[in-house]
Amino acid sequence: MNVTLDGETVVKLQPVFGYLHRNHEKIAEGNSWLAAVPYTDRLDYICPLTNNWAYTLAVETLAGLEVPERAEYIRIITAELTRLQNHVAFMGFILADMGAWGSALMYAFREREKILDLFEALTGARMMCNYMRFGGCRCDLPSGWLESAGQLVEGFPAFLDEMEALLTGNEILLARLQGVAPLTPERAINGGLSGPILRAAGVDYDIRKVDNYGLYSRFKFRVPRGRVGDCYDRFMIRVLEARESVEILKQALVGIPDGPVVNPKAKQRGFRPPAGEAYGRIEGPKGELGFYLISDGSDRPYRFRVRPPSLINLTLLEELCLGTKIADVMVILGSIDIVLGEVDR
Amino acid sequence: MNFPGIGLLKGFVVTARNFLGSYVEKDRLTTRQYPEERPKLPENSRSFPFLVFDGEDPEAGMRCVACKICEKECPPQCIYIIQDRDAAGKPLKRPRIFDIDISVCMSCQICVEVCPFESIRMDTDYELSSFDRFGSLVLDKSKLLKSNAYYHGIHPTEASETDARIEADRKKKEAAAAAKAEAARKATAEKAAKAAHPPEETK
Amino acid sequence: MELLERAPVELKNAFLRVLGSLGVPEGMLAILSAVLIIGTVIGVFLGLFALMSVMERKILARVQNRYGPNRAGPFGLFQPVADGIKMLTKEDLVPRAADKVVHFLAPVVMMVPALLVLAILPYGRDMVPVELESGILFFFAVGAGTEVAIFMAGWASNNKYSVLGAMRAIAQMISYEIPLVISAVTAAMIAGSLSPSVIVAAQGGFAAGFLPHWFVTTPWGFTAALLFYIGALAESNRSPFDLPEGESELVAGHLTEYSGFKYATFFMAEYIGMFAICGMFVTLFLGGWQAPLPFLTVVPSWIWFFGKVCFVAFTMVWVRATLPRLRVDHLLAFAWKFLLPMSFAAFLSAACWHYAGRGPAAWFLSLVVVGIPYLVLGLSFTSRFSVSRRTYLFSE
Amino acid sequence: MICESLKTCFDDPGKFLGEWFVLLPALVLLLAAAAAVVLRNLIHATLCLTLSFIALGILFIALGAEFVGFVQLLVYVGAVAMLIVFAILLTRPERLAKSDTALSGLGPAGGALAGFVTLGVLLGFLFTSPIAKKSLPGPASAPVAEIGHALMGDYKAALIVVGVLLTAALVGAAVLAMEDKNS
Repeated sequence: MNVTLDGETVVKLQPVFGYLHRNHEKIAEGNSWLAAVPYTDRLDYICPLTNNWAYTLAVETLAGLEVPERAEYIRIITAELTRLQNHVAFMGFILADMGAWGSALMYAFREREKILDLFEALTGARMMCNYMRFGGCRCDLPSGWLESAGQLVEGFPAFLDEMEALLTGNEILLARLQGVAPLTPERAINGGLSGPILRAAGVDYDIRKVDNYGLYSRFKFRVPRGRVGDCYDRFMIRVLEARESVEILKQALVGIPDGPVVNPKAKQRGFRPPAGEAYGRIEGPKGELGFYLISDGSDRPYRFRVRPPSLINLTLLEELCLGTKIADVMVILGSIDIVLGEVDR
Repeated sequence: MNFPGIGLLKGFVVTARNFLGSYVEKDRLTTRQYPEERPKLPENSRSFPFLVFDGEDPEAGMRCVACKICEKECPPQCIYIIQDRDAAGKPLKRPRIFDIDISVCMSCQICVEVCPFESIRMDTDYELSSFDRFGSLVLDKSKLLKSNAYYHGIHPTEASETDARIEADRKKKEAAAAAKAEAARKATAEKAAKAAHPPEETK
Repeated sequence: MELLERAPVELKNAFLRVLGSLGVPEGMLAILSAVLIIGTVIGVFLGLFALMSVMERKILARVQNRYGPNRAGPFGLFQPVADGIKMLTKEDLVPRAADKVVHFLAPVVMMVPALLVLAILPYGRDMVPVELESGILFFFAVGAGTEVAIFMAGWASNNKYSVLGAMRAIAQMISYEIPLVISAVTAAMIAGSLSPSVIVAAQGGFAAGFLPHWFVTTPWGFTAALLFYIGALAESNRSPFDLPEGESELVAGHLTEYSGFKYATFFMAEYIGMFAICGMFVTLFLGGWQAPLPFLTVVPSWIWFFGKVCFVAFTMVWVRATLPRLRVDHLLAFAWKFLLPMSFAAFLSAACWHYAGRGPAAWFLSLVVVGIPYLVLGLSFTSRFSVSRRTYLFSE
Repeated sequence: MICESLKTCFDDPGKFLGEWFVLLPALVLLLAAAAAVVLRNLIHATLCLTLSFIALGILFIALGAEFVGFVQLLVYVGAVAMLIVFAILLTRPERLAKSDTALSGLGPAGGALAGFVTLGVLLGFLFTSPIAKKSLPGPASAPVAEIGHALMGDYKAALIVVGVLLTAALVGAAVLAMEDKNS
């Protein structure tokens, strides 16, 4: 980004992006519906499974496929695990931006590795999972997966306590984060923000509660909301959301039923949804991730549009950074938590 | 009790515990000394595709019939198949050339899903780096073909399921063939019987 | 063990006697002994620098649950050799528009105070390279040279990042020098003289059998030690105060345009400066070469000195592994609004402790005199952002 | 003469160094001060000025006044030099390369004249007045404690007056800086 400074304070800031533009949407319009699924992994490469889910959800609303219960449970478990590892990675990144030489980052990544091992055991790849299919998931849980996931979820609050002990009370961190770039609820809504940043500003809007997609209505969990909306609130909201995800995972891992993993009637290869359009959206770890699909009945999507939360949250960066110091620009960008794969597509 | 400096002290306690812990509890130390200790990959893990052949001889036991479905379905289009023709030019159910450019392949495993003949599977070998950018990164048929035994080695459960499915298909085909043969035999028997009777009716 | 205690000094005298017998004139012997002392001191500290550059990465790694360099040599101990070779073979770039002379001089001027300062530290019972009557003042007088060097480095590279980094570094060093000097003067006041060996002697002896008389055991001593430690961190541009090389913001601060051996010299100067200020911290507050327990005095004194210096260096790495970086205005506000008044409080409480007879009663009096300002200042400083005030609403 | 003084260097280095050592910093002082005046680049001039401060400090130490030498180093090199540098950086960073005070014309001639006049007066005083006749007192190594007692004893008033003066100056500077900000 081009930052114009007056001494230490920021006068003008203009993010420059587009360097990671891979023409994702045009490629998806050139390939079959199934071929687009592995590309969604590469959108927000920190949370591949939620990207898959958003795309398959959109296709299912387009074609009117219903998903068996076991598949819904697996989707919720994998999505909440993705949210956990994304928020944990966020805690590590924001500390690294502030110059903590990576100790918090390494603790975060030690836990994230355990979650990625679970993904590798289930889908075959740590990050490029390509696991969700139209009407369910590609393959069933391998034996022993549920037990190891249960162990991980059991040990996670202890890890979160360790991270909070290291970070939340830390006077330097308080000085660096509190009061930096506060955001009013109106400004957040007008800016089209979504996800933890919106909730940090005090707006109670979580798509899992609003749309009740998947079987989220079946699980009891709370949605944290901040009051001031500054960097510290954005940081704390993610910590509290990680704790809520652990609650959901505990309920889901216990309640998972048996049954088919994919809707038998759904055709994956040569899949031709009826002509029409659909917009499927989910509460991704970074915000509202939506797919707007138009199908003309052929085996290729006519129009494939992604609504990336990172790009839209990034538009507010300049306004947040005006008048702050250089060191704050790093922290503010870190607190918005963007992934360039999603910004540039 | 936010005594000034308590937060910092708590932070120091955490780092101290991790520092001493890394000498005591082994599970805290997550790094593996790679060349000496190889990571034990979970069974489902995948790297790049390979072709499976039954029996001993790779060419003969090859399952692939060059139907080119995987070539069409592959998102980055990195598979290249040319069907084999016998001397008279009649297409055979075998690929003469089957190349996969693993520098393009993103190991997304869609080819495995769409292959109706269970002939392409995902390998787990990840040490494929080479000095030559073009030649050795395009795996031709000879490099891709691996025995079913190897496949059982790397993905035991998936391999046994595939064999079970193939067994079931073969049995179904045999039953169908037997039924067809039996029906054909009954038809010829009736024709023969009809051939024996008609001489009386025409007298 | 007495032999081991006197080993370094005896070795030198024996060597000189041998040379004397070979007919070397008396005057030359004196110069030679000075050269010998200088050689050993610099050799020891360069060895410590090499060891520290590896140990820092290994300790940081262990804090972060990984191994740290263990490929070059056993346990990675040849890593400094590898780093040295890399630094030497790297091309030494000088920007075209840079101020060639000043660009070349900066590392030299940076190195000079770092080495000069080693002269006055008391390494052993009577092993002080230069017995100066106002050693502490010499330490800070020469230490001021690093600011000039940092400015020269920042200015000569003719690059806006390095000028910004240099300005930040100088502002930081100047504002942290005052609490540093006042906390050092507190210890000197109690010991009654500015010479380091007298200060270490004042910390000898044991109260009630096993409690050493170190200044750090007294409340004012502990606060002065803490302030000196924070000042030391800021002086050597380390961890929470490593603003000048804030990687995420300014590329490498005043070191941006340096590469090859000049960068290695800066790196060396920083580490030797860190060891020197650790040595001063040990001399002033941890009782220099005094043994912690009566029966441990059998262990030679210089082992105690270097043991403590390594421990203090370890804590500096520990701090570096834990704390995020401070922002510039927090850094300066912290120095002027918190450290300065606290150092006056420590100074006052030392005086109270002295005039109240240095007994246990005095101990509590000085605790009160130092504790109250700490609580008042601390709470006012952190009252702006207290964790408990931040409540979060939860909706079902 | 040279070989004779070299001989003393081997016999009694202390005395030898004592004699020559005093001249070395004085020489460096003069050269650095001259360079500070002559150089066109402001930053180079400031650095030479700092060098002359250091040389003055060493001169004090060489003459045995350790305390004053160290204080000189600490105050001038540590603070005053930095003050000058900051002043230059903050006021005119852009036209820095060439200082616009041209040295041609009457400038150098006037300067040299003034220099020689003061030199003449000093030398005249040195050779004529009775005070200078006395032999140069040996290096008075006043221990720091004595200086401390003197400062706190006889010169208490002076110390406090200087303190007040400095704080007044500091407050004035702060007020000036403050006003500058909100205008």
